Amino acid sequence: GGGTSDAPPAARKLRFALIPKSLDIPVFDYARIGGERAAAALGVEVIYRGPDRADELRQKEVLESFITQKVDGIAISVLNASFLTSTIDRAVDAGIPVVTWDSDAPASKRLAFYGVDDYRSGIVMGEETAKMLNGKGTVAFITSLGANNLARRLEGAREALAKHPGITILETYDIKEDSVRTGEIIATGTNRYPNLGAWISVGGWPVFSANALAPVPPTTKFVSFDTVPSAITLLRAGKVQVLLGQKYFGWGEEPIKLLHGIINGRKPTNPIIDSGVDVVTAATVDAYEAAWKAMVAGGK
Amino acid sequence: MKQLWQVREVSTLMILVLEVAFFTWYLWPSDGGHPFLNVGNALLILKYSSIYGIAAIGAAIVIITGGIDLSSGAVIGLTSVVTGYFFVQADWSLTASALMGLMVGLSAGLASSWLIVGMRLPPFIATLGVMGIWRGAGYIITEARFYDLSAKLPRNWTVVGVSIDWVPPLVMVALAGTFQVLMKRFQWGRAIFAVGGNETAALFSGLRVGLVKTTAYVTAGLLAAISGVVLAVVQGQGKADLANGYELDIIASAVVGGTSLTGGRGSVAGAVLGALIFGVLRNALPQIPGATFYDRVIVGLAVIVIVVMDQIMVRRGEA
Amino acid sequence: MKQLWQVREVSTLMILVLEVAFFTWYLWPSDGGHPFLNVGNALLILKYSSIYGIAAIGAAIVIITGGIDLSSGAVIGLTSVVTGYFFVQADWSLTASALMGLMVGLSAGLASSWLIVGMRLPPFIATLGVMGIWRGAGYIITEARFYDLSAKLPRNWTVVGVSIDWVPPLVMVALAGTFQVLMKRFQWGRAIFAVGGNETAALFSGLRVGLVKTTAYVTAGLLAAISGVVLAVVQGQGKADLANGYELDIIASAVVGGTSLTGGRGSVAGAVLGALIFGVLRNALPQIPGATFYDRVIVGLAVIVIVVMDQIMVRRGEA
Amino acid sequence: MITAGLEFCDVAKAFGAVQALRGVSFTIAAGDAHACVGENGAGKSTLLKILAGIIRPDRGALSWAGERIHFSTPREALEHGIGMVYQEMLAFPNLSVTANIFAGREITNRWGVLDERAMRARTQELLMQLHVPVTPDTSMQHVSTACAQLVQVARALAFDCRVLVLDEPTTSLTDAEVDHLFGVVTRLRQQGVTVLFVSHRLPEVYRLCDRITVLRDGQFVDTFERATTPSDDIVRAMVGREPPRRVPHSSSVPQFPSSPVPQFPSSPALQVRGLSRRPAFEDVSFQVAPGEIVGMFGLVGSGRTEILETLFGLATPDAGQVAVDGQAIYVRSTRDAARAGLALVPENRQRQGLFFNLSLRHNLVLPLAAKQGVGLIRDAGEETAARAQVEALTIKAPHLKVTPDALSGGNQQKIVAGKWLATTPKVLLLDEPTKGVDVGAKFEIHNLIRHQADAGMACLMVSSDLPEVLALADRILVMREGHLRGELPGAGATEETVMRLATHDVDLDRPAGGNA
Ligand SMILES: Nc1ncnc2c1ncn2[C@@H]1O[C@H](COP(=O)(O)OP(=O)(O)OP(=O)(O)O)[C@@H](O)[C@H]1O
Ligand SMILES: Nc1ncnc2c1ncn2[C@@H]1O[C@H](COP(=O)(O)OP(=O)(O)OP(=O)(O)O)[C@@H](O)[C@H]1O
Ligand SMILES: [Mg+2]
Ligand SMILES: [Mg+2]
Repeated sequence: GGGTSDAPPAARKLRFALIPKSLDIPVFDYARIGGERAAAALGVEVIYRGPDRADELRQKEVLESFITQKVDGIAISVLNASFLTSTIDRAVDAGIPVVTWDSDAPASKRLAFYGVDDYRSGIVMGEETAKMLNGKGTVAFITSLGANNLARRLEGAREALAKHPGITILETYDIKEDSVRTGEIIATGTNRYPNLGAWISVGGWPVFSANALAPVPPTTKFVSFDTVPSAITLLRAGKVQVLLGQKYFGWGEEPIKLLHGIINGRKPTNPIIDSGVDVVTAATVDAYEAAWKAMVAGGK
Repeated sequence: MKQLWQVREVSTLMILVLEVAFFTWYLWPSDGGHPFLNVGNALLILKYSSIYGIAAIGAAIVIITGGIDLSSGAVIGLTSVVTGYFFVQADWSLTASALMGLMVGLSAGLASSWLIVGMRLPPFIATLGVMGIWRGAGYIITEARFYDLSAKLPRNWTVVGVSIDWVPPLVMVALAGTFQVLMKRFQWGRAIFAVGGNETAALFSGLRVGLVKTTAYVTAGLLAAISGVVLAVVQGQGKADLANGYELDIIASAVVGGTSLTGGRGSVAGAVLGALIFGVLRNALPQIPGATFYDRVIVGLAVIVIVVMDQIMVRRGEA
Repeated sequence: MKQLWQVREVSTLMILVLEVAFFTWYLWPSDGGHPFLNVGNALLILKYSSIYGIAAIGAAIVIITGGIDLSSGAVIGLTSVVTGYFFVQADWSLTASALMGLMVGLSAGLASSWLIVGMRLPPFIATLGVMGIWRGAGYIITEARFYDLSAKLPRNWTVVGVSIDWVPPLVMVALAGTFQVLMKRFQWGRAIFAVGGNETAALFSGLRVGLVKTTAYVTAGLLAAISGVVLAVVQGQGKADLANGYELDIIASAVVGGTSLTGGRGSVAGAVLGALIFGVLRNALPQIPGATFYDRVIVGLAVIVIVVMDQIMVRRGEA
Repeated sequence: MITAGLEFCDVAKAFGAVQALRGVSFTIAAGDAHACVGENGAGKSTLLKILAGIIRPDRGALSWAGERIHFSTPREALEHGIGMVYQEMLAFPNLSVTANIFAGREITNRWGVLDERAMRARTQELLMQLHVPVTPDTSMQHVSTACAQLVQVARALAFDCRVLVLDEPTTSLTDAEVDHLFGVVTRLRQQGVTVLFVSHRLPEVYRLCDRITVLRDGQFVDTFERATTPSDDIVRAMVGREPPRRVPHSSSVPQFPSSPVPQFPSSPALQVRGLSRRPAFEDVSFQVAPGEIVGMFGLVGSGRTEILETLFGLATPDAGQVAVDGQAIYVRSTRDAARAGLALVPENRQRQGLFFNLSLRHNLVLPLAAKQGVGLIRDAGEETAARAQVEALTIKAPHLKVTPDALSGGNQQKIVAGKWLATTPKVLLLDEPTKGVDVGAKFEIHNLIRHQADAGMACLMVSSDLPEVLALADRILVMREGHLRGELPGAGATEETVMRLATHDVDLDRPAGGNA
């Protein structure tokens, strides 16, 4: 199947679907904003839709619904790659260009991927942690069972830590997609392991407010995903040492630009477009914050 | 003979027709093909609705006995896992794996009914506990990973000439028809209604109330397992968190389809229609630009409006 | 006088004590301080349980009238959002923002009861619909983002000399005490029990059945909103998806605490004890190394075992 | 000598501390019609439920024709030919009359498919035999209490049985319906069916049965031959002492000389003009003065319950005015009615009268508390009030904390009558207030009603028990097919004059409204 289609009639606006993993994850809303900015700039329409919670079946339903609607292009953050591969292929075969962002479906016929591999982000988390612990100490993970991207990050982090025999992984806590439970788990875990070396949270749940991290003693390091403003504040307060951020606005912007380009016959030379991951530490926080402010202001 | 108007399922069907008519009008395209009203989309709605619809048949039966089954979502998830395990990990044939999946449903039904009939637990709490157990079992088996069945399944697969996509809707319709007849024209169905209408009277009438309830929960378990097999096979995935939270959607389908939560009243055909009503909403709402964050509100309102409309129709029918 | 054994709450309390004793034994440390049995951990359990416990008081009241409230989780979530909105976005005082949060509970209660009493919808379906609406409203307000209250809240905050951490448990205990008295010693409580026991007879007795139900749902809404305010403060966050799915845990707390889902029987003090039973599980299970994949199964089993034990104790008490 | 048919041998059963049966032994001859009588709570229903396999006895045995029988489920009893009509109304409100009758034992064709036609035909036949004015397809929820009682009987008759057990099947029926029922039962007897009949209406017992077994406090007292035993002896055996001086239904003249010939004030307490609610009743006008007891009689389905329920705000009338104390009232809810000074003692105690989750004490004081709108509950006050009621009505209960399901049917009925009597309304509407109540307690309830009336309360009493109406009413209204057919002074009325108005065989002073 070809990735291009005939140029559409000028009268009609192009309609692109932007599908996140779930509507209830805060960082995806930046992707929406990014996508809408790009759409406004390009004069296309973007429909931001996804499952209301991270439910891969519902995501597939939304994806298929966009295929039958014959939108002009689809940009999707794939909840479960193997689950969506054949559906993505079907879309591409039907002449609807698909690009992935944030989370890829590498085996599919998608035309491009924008983002970082979750596995690689995990490795970065593991390495940063090992560095902070000087290669020895104890680590507890926070994750939510069921989500593939989280599983991939976890895998990467474990792999990275496995290279350091001095580091013991004590626990992997399942917070069941519940940020209230995150606070409870961190408090309980701290109670249980007062001398814990580091926490690694493969999702952003702990850094959305200061409260969850309140019980963590200064001797315990904290590494978390997501670089939202509240997380930056925590990092400045010394509650968090390392934050991993992705190109939240770019998640929306780039795929829409890519789709627009593809429709107009500009296929990306390399399908994997590495967005790079932002590693925010005390050293880089000022620069990151300045960049973030610029991004937020960006389209307004 | 009853007026057509008074047949319970007709008012649900009317609502479905109204809903389809509304979206057809609302989404009428300025040019080109209709994005909602086309065969492909209809198939899509049917395919996804059947996952809910098949289980909703069982939910309706259980609710008619005066009970409730909160474990259906977890059974669907675990069935997909077990089917996946045998198909992918143990490399069994699809049929054998699917049968193992159905065993999950059978065991789930037996476990729930043992708690409810044998231990006299309230169905809500028994099936809530059981739900946690099945969901947890899925995680334990998969260790939070998943089985990818699609690799081993044929591409562009057809069963006796029809695309695999048509199989779930056809299974749903066949099951709905079968159970509609069983519920209306056979002693078993009559017993289900009697137990739900007045359990003491049923007992005093010599009905084996415990047995009747057991069959209801086992049927519900098996039907949820069929949903799970359909999910695993058609979607090619066995994963513990699949169908998480679907139990409420499934129960809502049965209720919107005219099944009364106080027991004794309801219809399996109605439950399937109820599942389709929600299926159309899930399909059509994403087609409305800018409504992203309004989905839940609209679905919530729809539930209320539909049940209110339905009540008005039924009351008018009675008067 | 009743035997102590026969007081409904005592058997729930016994289970809680047994549970604490079990984990104290099981988690006995080989060295150093006990990880489970210490004041800090007890406070932790109390603090998080109060989010469920406060709402469970309302759930018990509604269930005693013969109804059910599936919207409590959504009300908690929306309350946190509204409180967060006024506190962070509109920069109001915490008290004023919390009062706006309570308005959510009031409106939710009024809406549910209007549907149930006025439109005669079954409570399950009415509150299921309403749940979607409130949850959706939270997403619309926040656009799936959240309000960070923690930045504006004082650090090491004390209220009349006690750490803020003690406030939620104290609120829970105070509310449980108040409602226990209202339910047992006031005509209002008697009316709640009467309506749940036999609605027709209540009508014949000249009770304002509709009003009684309305007060029950409004109380439940307000209590869920208090939970929501507590959550917003404890969590330091106002977010639409907070407390997602908690309605089932809240109902389970009430049921484990001896409230019968068929209506007419139950206790608000029991509901709070039920919430503590789950709170201990949520706290202790993660302390058992390697239990991650098993905790759903354990919680599910616990629900069943507790209710079975409870039934046995009650039956023995009666004999 | 009695030929051994059904034999109870030392049957005992205790519910917790309550000894319901203390070793009962007696024999019922095969083919006999045998009555079992006793005061409320004597253990009759318990005995019958043991026979039906619902309750397991603590000790003792049953035998049929010398052979031990033991049923552990109702199903086994049914399969052995024990047909039972339970005292509690046990219907499936969600099913049709036909489905109710055949529940659990449906007729099917050889594919197992329900044979609706055959069942409907059989139902039609049974309903005709018993003269029940409903169709086989009617949903049970729309069937009135009395008709529902007959449907229960039809259920037992629908299948061949060797023993037909009837536990107070006539409490809502008038003599006319009882006649049809007894006709059917007599025909069954001729076919060799053994009948075990429980009733508090001694005349019925005398009409139907050859032998009468008396139970008292769970003990067998004696079995009497009908032919040689006057009813006073039975009553004496039941209560274990001299019977109350005046048994209301032993005579048909008004019983209460204490109440003088009423001098009613000009303004009636309850005035009803042109009240209609089609098709239940039409154009009904009457009034009740303070201190007056008006009896309302009519056959089953004549619309009496509907009138009371409409007056009490449970249904909206099509037309008509109602005034209380000369003040027009418009009741839209039971609350309105209660505030206007009305109270209703409902017909169906299980469904409308009792809270099975509340204690006896709470049950007894609830309507009064609801009326007074008290906030805080005062235990001591309630305890005293409830205890007084229990004594006045001779409610047999171990203590005030029991729930009503632990009480016998008659004692449950006493609670229902007592709780509304205690509210001292301006107008008391009573629907079958003494159904299933034993002779002594009935006397007490009548006394209470009379006492309240003397204190100025207006009473409108619906009863299918004609002797009761004759005994208690100052005035009798007779209903037929939804129309008020006449009014008789209580003093002069006899069973004949009332029945003639209530049934068809009389010249009409007005053209018939309803269709037959
Ligand atoms: N389920 C029960 N639990 C506790 N006590 C019971 C129960 N059923 C009956 N009893 C008690 O057993 C005794 C006998 O009751 P039973 O119903 O047999 O009386 P009865 O002779 O049928 O009276 P009635 O004429 O009022 O129907 C009563 O004292 C009653 O309170
Ligand atoms: N809920 C109902 N819906 C429809 N019809 C009803 C309903 N209740 C009663 N009826 C019908 O109304 C008529 C009057 O019934 P009602 O119960 O008032 O009679 P009644 O004189 O009190 O007799 P009884 O109480 O002895 O049955 C009957 O024909 C009955 O079938
Ligand atoms: Mg009895
Ligand atoms: Mg009547």
